[in-house]
Amino acid sequence: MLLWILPLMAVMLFGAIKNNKILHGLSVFTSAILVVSGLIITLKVIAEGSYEFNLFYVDSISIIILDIVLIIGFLACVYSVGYLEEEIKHEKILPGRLRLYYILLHTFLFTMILALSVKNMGIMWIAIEATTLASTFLVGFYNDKPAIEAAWKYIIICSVGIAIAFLGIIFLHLSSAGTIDSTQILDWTVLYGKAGSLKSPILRLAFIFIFIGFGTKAGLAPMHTWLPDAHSQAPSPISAMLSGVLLNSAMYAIIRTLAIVNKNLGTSEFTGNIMIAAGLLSIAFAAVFIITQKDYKTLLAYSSIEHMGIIAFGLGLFTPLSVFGALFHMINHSLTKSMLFLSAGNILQKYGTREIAKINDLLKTLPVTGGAFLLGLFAIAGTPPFGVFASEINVIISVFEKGQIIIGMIFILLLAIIFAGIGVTLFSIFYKNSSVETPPPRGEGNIYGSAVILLLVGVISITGLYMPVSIFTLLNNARNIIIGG
Amino acid sequence: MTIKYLFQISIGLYVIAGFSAVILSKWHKISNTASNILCMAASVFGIAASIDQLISAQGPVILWKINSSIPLMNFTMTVDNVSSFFILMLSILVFPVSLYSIGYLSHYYGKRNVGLFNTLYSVFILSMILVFTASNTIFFFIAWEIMSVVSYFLVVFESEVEENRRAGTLYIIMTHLGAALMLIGFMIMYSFTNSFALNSDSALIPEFYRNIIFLLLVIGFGTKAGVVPLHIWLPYAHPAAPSNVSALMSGIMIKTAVYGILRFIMIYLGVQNTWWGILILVIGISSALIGVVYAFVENNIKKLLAFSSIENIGIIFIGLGICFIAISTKNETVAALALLASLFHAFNHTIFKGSLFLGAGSIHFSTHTKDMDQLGGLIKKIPIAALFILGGSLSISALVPFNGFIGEWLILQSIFAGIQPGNAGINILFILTVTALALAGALAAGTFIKFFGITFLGLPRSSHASEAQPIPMVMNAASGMLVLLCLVIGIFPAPFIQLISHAAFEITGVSVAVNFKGSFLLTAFPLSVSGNVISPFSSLIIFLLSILAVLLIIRFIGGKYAEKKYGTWDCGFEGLNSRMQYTATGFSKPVKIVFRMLFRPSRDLKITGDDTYHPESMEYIMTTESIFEKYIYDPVLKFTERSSGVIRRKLQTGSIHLYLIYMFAAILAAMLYNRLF
Amino acid sequence: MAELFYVLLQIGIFVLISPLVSGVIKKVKAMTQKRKGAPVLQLYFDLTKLLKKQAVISDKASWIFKASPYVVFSTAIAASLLIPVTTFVVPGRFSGDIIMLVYLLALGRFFMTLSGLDTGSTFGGMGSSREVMISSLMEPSILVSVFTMGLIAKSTSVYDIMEMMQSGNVSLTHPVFIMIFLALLIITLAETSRIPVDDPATHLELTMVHEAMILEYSGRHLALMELGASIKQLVFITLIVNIFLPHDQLITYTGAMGIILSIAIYILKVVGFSVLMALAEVSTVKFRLFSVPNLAALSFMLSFLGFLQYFVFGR
Amino acid sequence: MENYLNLLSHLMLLSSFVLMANKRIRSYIKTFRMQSALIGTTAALIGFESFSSSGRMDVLVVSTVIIALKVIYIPNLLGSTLENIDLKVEKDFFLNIPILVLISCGIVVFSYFSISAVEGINTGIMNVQIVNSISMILMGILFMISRKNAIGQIVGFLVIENGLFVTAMFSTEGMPFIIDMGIFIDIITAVLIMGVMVFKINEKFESADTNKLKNLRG
Repeated sequence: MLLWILPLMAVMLFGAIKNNKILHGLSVFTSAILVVSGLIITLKVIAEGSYEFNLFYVDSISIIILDIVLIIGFLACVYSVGYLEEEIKHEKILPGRLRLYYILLHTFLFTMILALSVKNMGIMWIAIEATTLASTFLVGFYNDKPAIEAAWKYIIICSVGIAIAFLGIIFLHLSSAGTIDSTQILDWTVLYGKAGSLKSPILRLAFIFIFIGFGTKAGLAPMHTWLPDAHSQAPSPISAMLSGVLLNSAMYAIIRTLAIVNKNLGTSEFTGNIMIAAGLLSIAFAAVFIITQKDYKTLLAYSSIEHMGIIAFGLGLFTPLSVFGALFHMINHSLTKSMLFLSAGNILQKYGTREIAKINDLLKTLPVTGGAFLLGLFAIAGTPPFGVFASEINVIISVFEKGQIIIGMIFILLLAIIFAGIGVTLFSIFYKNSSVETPPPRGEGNIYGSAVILLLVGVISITGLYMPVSIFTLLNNARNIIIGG
Repeated sequence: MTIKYLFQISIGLYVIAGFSAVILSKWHKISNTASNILCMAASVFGIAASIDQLISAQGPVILWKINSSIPLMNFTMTVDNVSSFFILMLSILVFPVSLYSIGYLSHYYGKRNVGLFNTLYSVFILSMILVFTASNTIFFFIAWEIMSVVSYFLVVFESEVEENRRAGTLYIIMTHLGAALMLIGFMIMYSFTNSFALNSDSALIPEFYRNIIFLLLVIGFGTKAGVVPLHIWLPYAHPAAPSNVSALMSGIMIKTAVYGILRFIMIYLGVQNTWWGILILVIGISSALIGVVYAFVENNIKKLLAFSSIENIGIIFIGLGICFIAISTKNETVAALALLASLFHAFNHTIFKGSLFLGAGSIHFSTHTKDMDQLGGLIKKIPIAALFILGGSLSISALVPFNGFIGEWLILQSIFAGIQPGNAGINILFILTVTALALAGALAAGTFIKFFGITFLGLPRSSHASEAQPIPMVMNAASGMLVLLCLVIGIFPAPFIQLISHAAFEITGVSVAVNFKGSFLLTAFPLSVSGNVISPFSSLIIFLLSILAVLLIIRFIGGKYAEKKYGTWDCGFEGLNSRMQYTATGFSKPVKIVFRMLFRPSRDLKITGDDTYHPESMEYIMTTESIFEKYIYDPVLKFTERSSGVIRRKLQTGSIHLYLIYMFAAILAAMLYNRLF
Repeated sequence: MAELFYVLLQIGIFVLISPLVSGVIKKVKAMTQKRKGAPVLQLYFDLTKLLKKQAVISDKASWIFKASPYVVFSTAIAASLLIPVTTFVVPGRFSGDIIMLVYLLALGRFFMTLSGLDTGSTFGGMGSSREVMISSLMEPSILVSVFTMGLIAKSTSVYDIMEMMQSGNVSLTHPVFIMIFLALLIITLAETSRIPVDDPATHLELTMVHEAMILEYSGRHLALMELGASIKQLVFITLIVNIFLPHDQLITYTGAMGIILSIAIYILKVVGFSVLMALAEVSTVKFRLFSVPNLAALSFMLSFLGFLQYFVFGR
Repeated sequence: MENYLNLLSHLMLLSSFVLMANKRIRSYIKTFRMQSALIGTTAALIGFESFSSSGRMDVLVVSTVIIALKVIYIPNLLGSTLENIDLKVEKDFFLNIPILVLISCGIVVFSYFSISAVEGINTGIMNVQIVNSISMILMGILFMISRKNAIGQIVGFLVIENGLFVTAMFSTEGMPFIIDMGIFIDIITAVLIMGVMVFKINEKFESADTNKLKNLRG
C-alpha cells in the first residue's frame, strides 16, 4: 500500500517545496524507499506466490516488472539530480521548472506502479492511460518545436490506441457477462480462474483490440510511430524510463490478457500468429531504420522497438522456454536500454548534439560513459556474454524447438542485420576522427549519472552468465502462471 | 589425470596474466613484462598438456563443468585429441609471441594503456582455448563471439588511424554475420536432435537439412577463415592490429574455422555427398590462387602477409576438400593422408606465418613504415631480423629443407594417391588442383622474393630505411625460435607427423602414420608415402657437402680468395642512387599485367613541363582495385543504404495522419483476421 | 657403398658433361650461321679462368650476393642426384622424388633472383622480376607433366618412371608421351633461358633475363653461377632423354661393362638432344616478354591434354 | 424499449456521418454536442430501466455526468480554445466530403461483416447496436485522419470515446461505477492536456495545423 501512497505524498510535497536541493533529495529518498518496499513485497511474493489486499494485487508476473519499474525509477531519479543541474547550468531549462519536472516524474512513476499492482483490468487500463497523460509534458519538457511536436504525436496516437484497448476491455467484460457476478467484474484473478467458461468468440475480439491498443503503447509496429520521436525528444532520464519501463508495463497488460485468452482457447495459435507477425514486423522496421540512422537517441528508440518485437515474438510462441525468455528479456532489455539512454544523456550534454556524424573520440572524452556506451551497444545487439544474449538465445531456441525453421532463420538474420546497422552507424563515434571538429575537453560532467551507469553495466554483464535463484523461481512462477502449467 | 591439471594450470595462468595486467597497469613496463611472462609460462603448460593428451591414447578429458542457473547455459570444457592439437598450435605460437610482446610493446609505454592491451591479449587467447574446448554448440557460439569481439578491440587498438577503424568495423560486421549463419546451422541441428551436445546423433537430421547446415556452416566458418570471396575483411583487419596480435590472428585465429569445420562437419555431420568436398576444394583453389596473386602485387608488408594467409588457408581447404571427396568415395587411406596433410600444413602455417608477422612487426618497429617502396637495404641495419625473415620466407615458399615443403609434398602425394582410373570428373578436378598448387607455390615464392628482396636488399629508398632503429633482442629471439622450429620440422618431419596423426586418427579412424617409414633422427629412413620417398635430411647433407667440396676445389684451382669492392655498374652515369633500382611496384608489374582481370589496373602519367622529352618532372601513379569489393560488396552496400533511406523517408514521414492511417489499417486487418481465421 | 658410388657417379657425370652441352649448342648455332664459332670445350676454359680471377663485389651488396652462387650450384648438384643417368646403378635407399626436384630448383632460383636484387642495380631487379614471372607461369606445366608421368608409373620417383618406360609394356609412341615430351621441351627452353624465352647471348637490357641477374658477378662466383646454370640445363635434358628415349633395355651386358655402355649411350643422347635444341633455337626468334604466357599456356595445355588422354579418355 | 435504443444508436451513427460531412470547425463542435446529447439520453433510458428493474443508481449518475461533461463542459471548452487560437487552415480535410462519406459507409459495412458473425454478439438487437458503435469508433479515427487542424483531431478523439461509451452501454449495462468515473477523469484530463498542447502548438507553429508538424522524420 505504501507503494501507492508514497509517490502521491511526494507529489503533494513537491508542490509545496521551492528549494531545488530539497527537491532532489526528496525525490531520491522517496524512490529509494519505494525500491525497499518493493523488495519487501518481492520477498513476500517469492514466499507465498502472490500478495494482495482488496484492489492491490501482485503476483510473480507483476512483481518482476514492478521491481524493474522501481529500480529504474530510482536510478533515473539519482541520475536526474546531476542531469538537471547540468541543464540548469547551461540554461537549457529554468530552475523554476524543476518542481514541475519532479511532480510529473513521480506522477508518472505512480501511475505505472498502479497499473502494475491492481487486480482490476479496468483500473489497469485507467492507470495506463494516465501514464500517457503524465508523461506527455515530460516528453514536451524542453518546450521547443520538436519537443512539442513529439508530445502531440505521442498523446494523440497513444490515446487513440488506448481507446481501442478500452474497446477490448469492454469485450473482455462482455465475454464474461453472466458467468461473473457484478462485484468482481474485470477482476483478473477471477477471469483467469473462470477462463474456461468465458465466451471465446468475444474473447478473441477482445484480445485483438487489446493487443492493438496496448501494442500501440508498447511500440509494436505498425503502431510504433510515436516512439522514436518521443524517445529522442524527451530528457534522457525520461527516455530511459519510457523505453525501460513504460513499454514493459504496456506489454504487461498484453501478457495478462494473453494468459486468459490462451487458457480459454486452449491453443496459442490464434494469438500466436498475430504476435509473431507483429514481432517480426517490428524487428524488420527497426532493422531498416537503424541501418542508416543519423541520430543516436532515435537509433536507441528503434532498438527498443526491436526488443519489444522480440518480447512479443517470444510471447507469441508461447512455449515454456519462450515465455521464460520473453520475461527474462524484459529485465535485460530494460536494464541495458535505460543504461544506454542515460549514457546518451551524458553524451548529449557533453557534445550538445544528437547527430552521430558530429561526435568523435568518445572513449577519451568521456572515459566512463563512453566505455559503458560501447559495451552497452554490444550488449543490446545481442553479443555474448551479456544478458540480452542470454534471453534472446532462449527465444531463438524455442522457435527451433517448435520446428519453425524458416521463421527462426528470418529472426536470426534480422538480429544480425541490426547488429551490422549499429556497427556501421555508431562505432565510429568512439574513436578520434580528425575530419570531425575536435571533441570538447575530457571529463565526466554528471558524477551521479556515471555512477548509475557503471552500476548498470556491472549488472548487465553478470546477468548473461549467472542468475540468482530467487529471480529464477520468480520467472518460473510467472511463466507457469502465464502458460497455465 | 595429470593432463587435466596441466590444462587447468595453463588456463589459470592465462587468467592471472589478464588480471595482473590490469592491476599493475599503472606501471606499464612491469605489467607488460609480468603478464607476458605469465602467458609464456601458461603456454609451456599448454604445450606439455596437449602433447601429453595427443600421445596418451586416452579419450576426451573433461576440464570444467559449470552449470549456469540460466536455462540451457552449461559451460563444459572437454579436450580430445583434435582440440588438443589446436591448443598445441596455439600454445606453440603464444610462447614466442608473448616473448616478442615484452620488447615490442615498449613503444607503447607512456603512450597507450598497455595494461588494457595485455588483458585483451590474454582474454583473446583464453577465448580461443574456449572455442577449442567447448562441448556444446551454445557454449561454442558464446566463445566464438567473445573471440570476435575481443579481437575487434585489438584490431582497433591503434584507433587514431582512420583505416584501422574502418577495418575493425568491417571485420566485426562480417564475422558477426558469419556467426549468425553458424547459429542458424546449430539451431537447425538442435531442432532435429533436441540436444546441443557435440556428440549427439546427427542421423536424426534429414538429408535436405544436412545440406543446408553444411552450406550455412561453410559460409559461417569461411567468413572467419577469410576464404574467397568472403575474405575482404582479412587484408584490412590483420594489418590493422598490432603485429603480435596479427601474428595470433593470422597464425591461429583463422584456424578456428578449420577446427569448426572438422568438429561440426566431419565429426558431427559426417560427410555424405561428394559435392561437399568439391565445394570445399573449389573454395580452396580459388582462395589459394586469388590470395597469392593479390599478395604478389601488394606493397604493404603486413597486407602482403595477410593475403598470403588467405592463400595458405586456401591450401588447407584444398587438403580438406580432397579428404572430403575421398571419404565420400570410400577411400579411407587417401582421406586420412589428405587430412593429415592439411593439418600438417595448418601447423606449419601457424609457425612460419607467426614468425613472418613478428618479423614484419620488427621492421615496422625499427623503420615506422609498412610501405615497401620506402624500405630497402635493411639487411645491413638489422641483420639478425633479416636472417630470420629470410628463413621464414624460404619456409613459406615451400622450399627444401623447410617445413613448408613437407606440407606441400604431402598434399601433392595425397592427390597423387587420390587419382585413380575411373571417376573422370574427380581426376580432372584433382589435376587442376595440382596446377593451382604449382602456380600458387611459384607465385608465393615470387611474393617472398619481392618481400625480402625489396625490403632488405638494394639501397634504402627513404630516410625510414636509412635511419632504421636497432631491434630488441627478445623480439629477434622470438621470431628466431619459430624459424628454427620450421627448419627442424623440415629436416625431421617424421616425429611431428606422428604427433599430428593422432589427431587425424581420431577423425578418420584410419591411421596413416604406419605408412610413414621414418623415425626420429635417422637419416637413412626417409619420409615415404606408399613407396614415394623423400629425405630432406640427406639432400641437406649433399647440399652442405657439395658446398664444402666446391670450396675445396676452388681453393685448389683458383687459389686464395681475393675480392675487390667496387660500385655497382651504373651505365657510366655518376653514381647509382636508390631511385634507379627496381621498386616493389615495378617488380610486380609483369604479374600484374598477366592477371589484369583481377586488378583492373588504372594508371595516370603526369608530365609537367612543355617538352615531353625533357620534362621538368614526371609522376606515374598506378592504382589497382579488388574486383570483389568493386563488383560484389560495394553494390550490395549501396543498394542497402539507398533502399533503407528510401523506406525511411516513405514510412516515417512525420505526418501524424499517416501514422493514424497505419493504426486504422492495423485495426481493420486484425478484425479481418479475426473474422477469417 | 652403392649409394656412395651412385652419388659420386652422378655428380661426376653432371659436372663434367654439362659445360660440354653448352659448348655443343654454341658450336651448332655458329655453324648454322656460317661462323666458325668457339671451340666446343670453351666453357671449361672459361670456368677455370674465372676461378683463378679476382672477384669484384659491389659495395652495395650483402652476404646474400656472395652466398647465392654456392646455393645455386649445390641445389643444381642436389637436383642432379634425383635423376639417374643410368638404371644400372640403383639409387637404392637414396631418396628424393620428382616433386622434390622441382622444389630444389626453385630454391636455387630463389637465391639467384635475390642476388639480382641485392646490388641495387636496375638490371638485376628487371631480370629478377621477369624471371619470377616466367618461372611462375611455367611451374604448373612442369608439375602436371611430371605428375602425369608419375601417375602412369604409379610412383613419383624418376628411377621408377625410367624403369616403367624401359619395360616394354608401354608404347613410346602413345600420344600422352608425345604431348608431354613437347611440353617438357618447351619447359626446358624456358627454364634454361634459351630462345624464344630468353637469349643467353645478349646483354641488351630489353631482352635479357638470366644474364641480367648475374650481370654483377665476376670471378669464382660467376663461374659457379654458370656451372650451376649448365648443370640445371643438363638436368632437364637428362630428364627428357632418359624418360622418352630409354636405352638401358637394349643393353644386354651387366656389371661394369653395362654401366659404361649405358653411360656412353647416354652421353650420345645428350649431345644429340643438344644439337636438336640448338636447331630449335636458331629456327625461332625471341618472343616479346608478354607473349611468354602464351608459350606457358601452350605447354600447360599439352601436358593437361596428355593427362586427359591417359586418365580420362582411357589408354 | 429496445426499439428506442435501436433508434438512438442509429441516430448516433447518423450524427457521426453528419460530423464527417461537416466543413467548418464550429459545426464539428455543434455536431459533437448533439451526439453527446443522444448518448446522454440513451444512458438515461438505460439508467431508468435498470433503476426500475434492480434499483441500481449508478447508470443514472453516469448519464448525468455525461450530459454535464460532454454536452456542456467540453464543447464550451473547445469553443473557447477555438476563440483564442488563430486558425489559418483554408481546406481542412485531405479527402473531399463525398469520398469520406463513401468510406464511412464502407466502414459500416466492414464492421457489420466482421462483427456480426461473432456469436454472443449476434443476438438480435445488441448486434445492430454494437456494429453501429464500433463503426462510430472507426469513423472517429477516420475523422482524425481526415482533419488537419488540432481541434478537429480532438473532436475525433472524443467521438471515439463516445463510441466506446456507447459500446459499453449497450453491451453490458455500463461498467462498474468506479471504472466509469475513472474513464471520465481520464477523458477530461486528456482533453485538457490536448487543449494546452493546442495552445503550445499554436504559439510555436503560428497555427493549429497539425499537418505542419512534419519536422521529426525517420
